[in-house]
Amino acid sequence: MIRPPRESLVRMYQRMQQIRQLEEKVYYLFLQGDMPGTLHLYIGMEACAVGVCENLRHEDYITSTHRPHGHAIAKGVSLKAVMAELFGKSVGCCGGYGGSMHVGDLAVGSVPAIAIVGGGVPVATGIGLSCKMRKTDNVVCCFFGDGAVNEGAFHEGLNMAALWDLPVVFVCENNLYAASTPIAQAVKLAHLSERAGAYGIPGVTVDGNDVLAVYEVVGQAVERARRGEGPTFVECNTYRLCGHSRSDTCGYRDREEEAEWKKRDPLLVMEENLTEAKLITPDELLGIKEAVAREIDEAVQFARAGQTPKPEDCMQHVCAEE
Amino acid sequence: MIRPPRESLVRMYQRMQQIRQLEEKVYYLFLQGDMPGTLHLYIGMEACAVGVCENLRHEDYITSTHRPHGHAIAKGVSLKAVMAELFGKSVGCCGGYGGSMHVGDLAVGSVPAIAIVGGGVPVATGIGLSCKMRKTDNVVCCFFGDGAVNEGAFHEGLNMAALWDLPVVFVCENNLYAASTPIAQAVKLAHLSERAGAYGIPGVTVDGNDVLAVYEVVGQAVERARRGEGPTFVECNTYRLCGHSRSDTCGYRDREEEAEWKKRDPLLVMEENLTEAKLITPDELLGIKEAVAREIDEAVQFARAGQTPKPEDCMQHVCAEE
Amino acid sequence: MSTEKGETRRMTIAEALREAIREEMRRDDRVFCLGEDIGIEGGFGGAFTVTLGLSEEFGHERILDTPISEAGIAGAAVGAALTGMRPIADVQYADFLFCMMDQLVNQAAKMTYMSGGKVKVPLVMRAPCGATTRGAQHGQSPESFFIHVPGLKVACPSTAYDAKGLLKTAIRDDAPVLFFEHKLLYGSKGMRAEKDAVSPTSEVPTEEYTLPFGKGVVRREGKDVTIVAKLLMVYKALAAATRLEDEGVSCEVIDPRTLVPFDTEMVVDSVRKTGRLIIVDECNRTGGWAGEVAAEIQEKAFGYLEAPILRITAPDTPVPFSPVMEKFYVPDEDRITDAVREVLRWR
Amino acid sequence: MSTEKGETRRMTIAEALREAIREEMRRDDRVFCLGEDIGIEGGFGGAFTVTLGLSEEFGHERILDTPISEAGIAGAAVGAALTGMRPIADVQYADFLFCMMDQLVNQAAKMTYMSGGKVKVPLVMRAPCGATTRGAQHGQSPESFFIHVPGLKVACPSTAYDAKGLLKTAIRDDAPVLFFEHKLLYGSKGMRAEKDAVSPTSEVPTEEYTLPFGKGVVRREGKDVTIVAKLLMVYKALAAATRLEDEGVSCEVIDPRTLVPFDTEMVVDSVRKTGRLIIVDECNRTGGWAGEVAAEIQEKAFGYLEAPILRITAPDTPVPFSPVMEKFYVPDEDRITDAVREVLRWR
Ligand SMILES: Cc1ncc(C[n+]2csc(CCOP(=O)(O)OP(=O)(O)O)c2C)c(N)n1
Ligand SMILES: Cc1ncc(C[n+]2csc(CCOP(=O)(O)OP(=O)(O)O)c2C)c(N)n1
Ligand SMILES: [Mg+2]
Ligand SMILES: [Mg+2]
Repeated sequence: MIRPPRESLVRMYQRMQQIRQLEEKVYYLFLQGDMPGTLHLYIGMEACAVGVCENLRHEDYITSTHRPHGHAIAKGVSLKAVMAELFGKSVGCCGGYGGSMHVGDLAVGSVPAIAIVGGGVPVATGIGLSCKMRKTDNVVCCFFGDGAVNEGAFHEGLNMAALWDLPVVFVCENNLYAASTPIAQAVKLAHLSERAGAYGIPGVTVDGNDVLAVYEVVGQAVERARRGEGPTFVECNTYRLCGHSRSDTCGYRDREEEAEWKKRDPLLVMEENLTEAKLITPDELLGIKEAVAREIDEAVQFARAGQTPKPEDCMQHVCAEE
Repeated sequence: MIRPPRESLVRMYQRMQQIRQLEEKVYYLFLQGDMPGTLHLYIGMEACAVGVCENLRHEDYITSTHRPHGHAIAKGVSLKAVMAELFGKSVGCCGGYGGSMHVGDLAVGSVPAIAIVGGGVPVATGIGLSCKMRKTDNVVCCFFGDGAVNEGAFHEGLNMAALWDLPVVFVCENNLYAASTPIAQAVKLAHLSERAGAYGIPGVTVDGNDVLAVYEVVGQAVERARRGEGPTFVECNTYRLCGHSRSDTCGYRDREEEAEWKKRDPLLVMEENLTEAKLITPDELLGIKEAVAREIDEAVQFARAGQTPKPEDCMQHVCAEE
Repeated sequence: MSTEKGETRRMTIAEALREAIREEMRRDDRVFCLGEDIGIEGGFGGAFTVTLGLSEEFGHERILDTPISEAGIAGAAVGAALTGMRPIADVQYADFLFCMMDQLVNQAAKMTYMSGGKVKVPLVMRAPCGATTRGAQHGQSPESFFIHVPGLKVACPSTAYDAKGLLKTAIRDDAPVLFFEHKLLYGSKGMRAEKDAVSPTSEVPTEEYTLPFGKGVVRREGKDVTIVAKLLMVYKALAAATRLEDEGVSCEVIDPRTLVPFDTEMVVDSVRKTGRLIIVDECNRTGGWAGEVAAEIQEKAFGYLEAPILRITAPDTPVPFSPVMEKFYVPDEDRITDAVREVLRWR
Repeated sequence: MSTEKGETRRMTIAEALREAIREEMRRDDRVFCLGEDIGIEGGFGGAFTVTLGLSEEFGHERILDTPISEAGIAGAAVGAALTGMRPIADVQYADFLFCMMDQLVNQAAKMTYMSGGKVKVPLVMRAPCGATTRGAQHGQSPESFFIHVPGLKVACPSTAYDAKGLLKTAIRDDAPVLFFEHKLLYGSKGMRAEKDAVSPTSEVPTEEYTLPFGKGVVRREGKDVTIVAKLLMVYKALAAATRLEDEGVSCEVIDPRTLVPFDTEMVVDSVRKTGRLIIVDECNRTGGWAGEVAAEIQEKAFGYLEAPILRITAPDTPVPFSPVMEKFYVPDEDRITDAVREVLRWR
């Protein structure tokens, strides 16, 4: 197994903490009635976004889903810009036009999220095409859930990316449910990565709660993509440690199943790995955690203080200004 | 190999002759300017439709494509009704409302053809669902081309049929080209039947120019479907011995390739098989051929004599009459 | 409650829809539901609770949970409808109708015609619409796209009474019906409740009834201005009319209930009386339903019009997220009141 | 030919479009084409020959043949456009736009807005429309769906000169543009020629030019009635106008050239003069573009209208196959002439 440099490990842990703490704060604010709209939180899935994005350069791209906060943060959108967007403020990463489901900022390679399940897949293929046509060695990582693999757009996007050997890594976050629907009621396969064969590309399944495992597997896929050898399908097995959206109480899930996965919380897993291997001391971890907590508070302050759009601002940005 | 009863063999040969001769006549009429619209002929692919439909009962269903004449005839739509439809007559199988690309008649289980590539696939899944929910043991055979396997609708339809073990046989007529596009520019697979694995269903590739081979393989799939064991993907390797549409001269195909396939004309193949096995004499074959020629002439007469719709008839049938 | 119409109960739209489905499924074996998250145990009963509890009575075969495959859902509904079933399909948000547009426009709407009238496609597609601070891909009102598809019928109930009666009619209709439900009108309670919802309840007879398509209803009689509005906008129009009453302006408010077929006659009759027409619609302005009504009425009631017909609609922008912007986006009482005053200036 | 505008040549629309693509691809590396059957050797150059021969100059990377995957094509165009390319995507028949509706409506049209103006989606989607005895799934005119999508622009050229100038503008625009081409206007020759085609050719300058969006053109001046028509209907309107001239009726014929943005001003100015308006459109009637124009003009030119605005459109039916029925379906000179006479009866 590859051992990433220490600074990389620290960054990954820090990013995972940022995502976790942002989501917990956001959930609290939402329940308090401070936050508009609906929410899909990324709690429990942090290792996927962070393990993937640690392999990416600033110029590389990601596409995201209805559950985008974690992806955007992992790719480098600031906590402030994400938080302000959730509050619908002009200083949000989408100026308050997008909201929770469209968080992203192309300036750091995070395409504003597409909340149509599967919708990001052909878009990622197009980005891969663009990276290739522009003769860059950039890649795009396309995030989607287990639910997305049954959308037509998924199929068309994967086939085209495979056909043209585009630099795309398709990252399926298999958290066992699509909203309330268990995976077995959606697909007749043991592993979603088996679908890769239908496009003539490699498919691999990895423990999505172990950030180092994700980092390694996706790293190989990214390298393959950069070399011009085409896409890879990576299935990350993971679990939502929260409801699907808003105040979902997960009545459709087994409490024992939840408890099992709670034990494998990706933050715990990483903390154990790092401390056991004596790469980081528990004190250092605590220090990171506390620093992140302060960042989150600052982000909330920033967001609250930020300018609210004027009502008539809604008439702007329908078409790009030339 | 299964040997179908003699009456079945005769019927298959007759059907193949009907399709071939109808298509040749239609092409001639079209070039003469007697026939409106555009055309996609089935010449060279007759063994697929006929081999498939010989396994079906009157109450079973087929769905079809932009190239539907052969499918409809094989399922039992009369030559007259097909021919009259191509002439846009009220006595056509779709009353002149449909035309070449929508030929079919639900009264014999031939769903009016859907000319959107891949469009028939989820519809077939729905028919399979209906057969199952109504507790019949009917099945549906869904025809589509090699081009259709890259449509999202194909993917969604196959997945749902697989998931619910529906009585559907997916019949892919792989004639190596989608319009001018060779299969290798559309899919990165040696055999399209490999796609079946992505849905957890069996996939098989068969010589689509050998009607008996098609008959046998599809027969097994139909039985499986009737037993409630779910769908099968059958890839029939075949070739268009004509242009894609209208006056296409196939500038994108290799003349040698065409010549090779011409030698494997499904009518020749069947004639050889039957005469070698001494199941039918050459004279009998000739007799069938000539009888079909007369039927075709009658169909043309019927179509020409048939009533043309009144212009304002176009206002009818927008919604089903209750 | 008991009226001359017989026994009634107060119900929300979500409850009324559920009851309509339940009654039709009991009455007719061929009726079934399919969609995402509609019948999972411990789940949501669809995105807005309409099918909650139905799988207990009808089982998972008839309350059929699907993968996330909109084209598959709509295509399967077409196939099932063609061959003797009567599917009620569910799309979680009307925005996802665009993922099944080929199935709806090229197939469901055209199969009857293409077959020369030999086949029928009795399916219902239920679609929740309307802006609710979910942003651009979960708040559209795409009704207007579907009035432009010959072969489809389009229903838009704004009360529980209408919702039940129209859904039953839709299920029995042999044509494909797009059935739009406004998210802020469901009146769902509990975990799926919506902020800012109007939640109208109405008295719904215990006795069975259906409502015909193509018959509007005058929600409020008036003589100075006619206001035509649908779904949530009916309530905004009524509120504006109440406000204007104090100014001595009498507004007639018409709710067409179905867009295809459309009760042109009722609107023409009203405009003949008032001479003024305003259409209020949450659809985007250009190419929307409001324009269709305006075009039709200026032709049919030309001599009677004393002022231009005005359209009060969402502007030509996607749905913005930020609540202040969304509030500006959705037509409100103020804009309606202003428009009424404007048409009254033409004397 | 040489005029005050400089050198010109006669060209068909297909040729003019091809030249526009060629010039823009030479000018700008970021421009490329993708679609089904557009660049295969020995193939068709797209369903209507527009891209014929281009792969020889630009290679198969920039004239990119795709599988039959409309959602994939449109989605890939969005992704490429977001990240610095300028794709020109091709859908063989406009009917298949419904297979990529989610990509066009929910993504292409909304990404700029959802990002608060931070991203742009400079893509062109070329779509051949119009009825040509191919039946219900290959003859639609779905332009009206797209005028109802905020964020999309819509162009509809009816001459070779306009086709070239507008396509070049579309390619340079930072917004997604739906570019509709009428099958009977291409003027393609040889094996892909169309029966009953109008095949207009026009003089096209050798010198480079572009045409602005949102500027209509008066195809014929007149004073009694204004006729607004697009695509093939421009020619039917002109033919009707010529016929009516003998009866002493003077028709002004306006071709808007782009539907979004739309040159409302030009139509209003004309109607102020004539007092009468007829819109001729091959789209289906209900919810179509003609209704949008009628609604807008009755509002903007209310005091000037001497007769109701009439819409001459395809009826609310799918496209029928049988040529006699199709002929009835597509608006023709007779119907336009009758409509003109009808609005003239209002004095
Ligand atoms: C095309 C489409 N259909 C349905 C939805 C509604 N929806 C939002 S999230 C979701 C479940 C997605 O499940 P999955 O892809 O597994 O992602 P997860 O939520 O588990 O991260 C559904 C059905 C949608 N947004 N888009
Ligand atoms: C959705 C859609 N896209 C494109 C077309 C245009 N088209 C008609 S036939 C065809 C090729 C189909 O190829 P294939 O599926 O292999 O069938 P074949 O013609 O070879 O029988 C195409 C691209 C269509 N009818 N529908
Ligand atoms: Mg999931
Ligand atoms: Mg083929």
